[in-house]
Amino acid sequence: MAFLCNWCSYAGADLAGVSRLQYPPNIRVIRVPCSGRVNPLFILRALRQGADGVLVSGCHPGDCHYLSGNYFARRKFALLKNLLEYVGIEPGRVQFSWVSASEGGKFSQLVNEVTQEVKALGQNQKLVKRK
Amino acid sequence: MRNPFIPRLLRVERVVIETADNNIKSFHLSFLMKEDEEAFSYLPGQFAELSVFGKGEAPFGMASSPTEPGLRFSVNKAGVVTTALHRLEEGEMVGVRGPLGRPYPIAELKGKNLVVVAGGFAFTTLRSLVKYILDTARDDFGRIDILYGVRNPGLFLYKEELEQWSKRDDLHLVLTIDREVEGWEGKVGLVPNVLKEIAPNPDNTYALVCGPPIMLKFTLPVLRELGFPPERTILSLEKRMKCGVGMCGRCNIGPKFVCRDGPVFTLAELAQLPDEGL
Amino acid sequence: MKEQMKYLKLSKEEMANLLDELRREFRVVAPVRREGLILFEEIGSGKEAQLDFGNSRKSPKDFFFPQMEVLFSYQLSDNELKIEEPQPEPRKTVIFGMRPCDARALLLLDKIFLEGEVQDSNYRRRREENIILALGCTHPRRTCFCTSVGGNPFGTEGIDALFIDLGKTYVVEVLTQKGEELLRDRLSEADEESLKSAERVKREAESSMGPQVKAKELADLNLLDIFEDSFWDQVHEKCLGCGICTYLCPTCSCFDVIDEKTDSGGERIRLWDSCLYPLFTLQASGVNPRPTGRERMRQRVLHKFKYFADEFGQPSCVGCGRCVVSCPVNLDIRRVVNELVGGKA
Amino acid sequence: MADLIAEMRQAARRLLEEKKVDLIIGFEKGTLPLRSSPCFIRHPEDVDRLTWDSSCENNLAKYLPGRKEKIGIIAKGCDSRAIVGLIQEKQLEREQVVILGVPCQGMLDRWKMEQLLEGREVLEAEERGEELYLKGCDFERTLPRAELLHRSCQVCRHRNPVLYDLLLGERVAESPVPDEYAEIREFERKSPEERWAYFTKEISRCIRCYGCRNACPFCYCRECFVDAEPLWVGKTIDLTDTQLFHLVRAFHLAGRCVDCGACERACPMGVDLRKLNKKLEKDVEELFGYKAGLSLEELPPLATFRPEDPQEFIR
Repeated sequence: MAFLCNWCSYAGADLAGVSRLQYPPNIRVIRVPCSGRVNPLFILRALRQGADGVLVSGCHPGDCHYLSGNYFARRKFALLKNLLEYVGIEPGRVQFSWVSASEGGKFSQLVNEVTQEVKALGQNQKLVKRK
Repeated sequence: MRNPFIPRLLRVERVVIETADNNIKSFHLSFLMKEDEEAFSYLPGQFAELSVFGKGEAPFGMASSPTEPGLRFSVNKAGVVTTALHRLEEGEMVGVRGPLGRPYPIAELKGKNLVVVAGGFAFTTLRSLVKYILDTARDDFGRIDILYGVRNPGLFLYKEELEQWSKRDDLHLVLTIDREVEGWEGKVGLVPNVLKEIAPNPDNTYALVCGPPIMLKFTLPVLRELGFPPERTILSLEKRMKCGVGMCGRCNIGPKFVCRDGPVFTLAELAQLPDEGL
Repeated sequence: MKEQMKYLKLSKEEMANLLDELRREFRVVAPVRREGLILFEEIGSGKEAQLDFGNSRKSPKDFFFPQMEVLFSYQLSDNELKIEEPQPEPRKTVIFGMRPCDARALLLLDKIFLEGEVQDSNYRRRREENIILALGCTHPRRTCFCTSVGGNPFGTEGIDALFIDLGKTYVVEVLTQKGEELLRDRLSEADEESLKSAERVKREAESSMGPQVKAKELADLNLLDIFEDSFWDQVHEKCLGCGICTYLCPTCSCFDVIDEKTDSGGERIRLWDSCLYPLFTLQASGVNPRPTGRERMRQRVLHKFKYFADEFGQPSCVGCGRCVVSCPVNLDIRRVVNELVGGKA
Repeated sequence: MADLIAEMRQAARRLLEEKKVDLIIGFEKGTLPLRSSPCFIRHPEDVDRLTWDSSCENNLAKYLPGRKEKIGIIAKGCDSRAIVGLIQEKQLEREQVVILGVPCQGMLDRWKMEQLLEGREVLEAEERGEELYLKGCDFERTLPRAELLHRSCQVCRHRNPVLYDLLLGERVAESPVPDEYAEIREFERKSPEERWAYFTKEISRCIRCYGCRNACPFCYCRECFVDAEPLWVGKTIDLTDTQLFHLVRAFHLAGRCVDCGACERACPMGVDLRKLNKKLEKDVEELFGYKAGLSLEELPPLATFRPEDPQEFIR
């Protein structure tokens, strides 16, 4: 599950597509207006619903369309990532990145890597609602 | 023993948008199983818990008359379940538990005149009652007055039927809207004021009232002034409900559960209870 | 009646063996110590059962009215909806060590779930199938007030057999046929002397009960009068509005019903709910007949001690004292009842 | 202690008599040994209900948001920090409260005592200086008070109120424990599996009574995320739902929690909630150099940022 900022990473993913760069098809993209919009609840909900990995990607520091959304997000994500690892969630399950609209290459490489890492971790067993 | 929490299945046969603001839809439902239809034997004033699977249940009074096939519910879009109901399309499945609660005391009403007072979308079970009387034994009852008020003409439920009823000489239908609108030929004014104006005779008469709390607050004193005793003033109440069978503990007014002991109460019964809002 | 009653005997050392023997045939639930808490759980060995404890933190009502219960599940395919009820626990359950107050609480829950026009079939099945071996209270705690609400430390209502702790042995009062069938071949007859000791233990326990709670007096007050009393304006102020008292209570029975969706269907789930939560009575229209802690607290107290008492002749409280022990702000229901009654005297 | 209580009552009486406040929020004697109970006093003649001892465990700041009256409040260190936080978060005007600060020697942990006594009931208790005398129907014990303090109190660095209008009693020494995060560091050193197992075991006891939430001075939301639509976290007591509830609850307190321990003391099931709260407190301090409830001027850490905030974890 990937939450991509509309102004950068989502455009980066688009560019990757237009440039015919290959990346694994098993990510589900949710476009968000800013990485600052990503409530930690979204990430936890994704895990609960059985996502094996979650990627949040926004604009590089200084490039936020809303000036500072990603800076605020960065603080939240730092704490959330630590907290999840602290209770025993594998570090690779929830990942964060900065990808600009021009970084189609970085995006495809990122998704390749993240997918591989999540695959290596296997199916997520923690925080998943078993039904 | 049947598990009381298992709903019976019905199919949505027809969805009718009732009001101009699209906020109230009527759902015409038919039972999937014949035995369920037979088991669901109800009278006007009773209600049922309507399920949208995956979203939950909510209580609604039956708007249909037992003399009509299937069930009809008119639903105002307000919460999670009602919003989900509004998204339903014809052919989809819903669940129903019921019939629940006490109906209007029809046997007691026989031989009496009736004054039906309704406001907003609370007309549903009163419509069921009137329709039931018309279909079964109109002659058993005396004069029937209906006063029905809404904010503007677009908000009346069952417009076609009201049109027909207005032509009948065995019903005295008065429709009123809150504020003057061009082309409106009925009354203009709030329900309590119009009630005062038409001043129905209380002798040998029952008043049946259903409407939003604010309407009740101003209508009940008018009925009292007109001479309707509390024993002959009947209300149908609304509270948050879940189980519908007096177990889950939330819809009580003092010791009485609206789902189990109501929703139909006389004003005299309510006077014995503490005030927890109407 | 007394003549027909059967008294058996068991040495304390034999208890674990008895429970192990019962485990061969039944699911056996008993008080166990978990992280320092006494809780009722299924035991994997007779030794796990705690024999010396005040009372469990949570009431054992869970085994009859679980905090979370799937009412039914459904599968949706091609617009065909199939409803399935969950399979009941295949084995009968023996609950050992329930206190008489908690057993009596089940009779009060019966009034809600079984004795109305509509009966809860799942609850009924559990009531019929479970066997209750209760443990009398030799040392009632200072938070206990069962005798104020119609109970007794050695009350026998709702119990199949009552164990009376005499120090090294138990005298077992067999109270129902279910109890007799379960125990008659497993225990020996009690002797005259143990019976005398048992009587003494009972008397001592009863006389050690703390001050009375004026439950009866509250039930006798005029409803409309106490409902509007200014007492409610301030008594709730310290209440945090959490659900601890209602969730630990053996007689609270309010619940919520929710739906949970899965990929191909979903479940309808019953969950405990609390009258102290603001959303409990909030209507979709936004109207809430109990908008503040004042109305919610009043509902809790009057439901237990007035509405229920008026309808069934006894309060919906068995005096277990759990709410007294665990209220985070020490809002003591005994004091609330007594002050309400006192203000009207 | 008696002097302190007398001083407290006198101060409260004066505030009420001079109409400087409409209401005093403090503690009164509870109905059980080692229990006191929050109380609300409106008349000078009632001030003698006020009391103070090592069982005044609730965080009274809980009662402040949403009130209209002018309030005098008895505040120990953690209450005062919560008041600072509430003012900072605009839930309270500084002028609305008269803070009667009380230096605190730490509050007793009922849970610990219960463990120690293996559930035996305390019938009588008395604080004798640094010792605590406990008596039950079949035991009598004198225990060192320091060991029976709540974990939060044992490491507390703000036993003396940080904001007050009047300080009652004498200032006290702060906790001598060198590292308030020692317990967290120790937990961090465990393997992920051990940590997950512990988190699971603790949360599995949760009964979702919301005692933790409702005891917390910072849980003042009109609508909590567990009640609000859309429901991101399920309402059930299925382990996943309770785990998510506790993760988000703790997260919402990041940079706000003052480690008063109110949540944990309220919990009837003894869930180790502080393991989550204190971890976030530690991370906020280490990553953003912020400590909650100390300054009225500073912005809460998640309401601000620095361009140079750590971001090694971002790819």
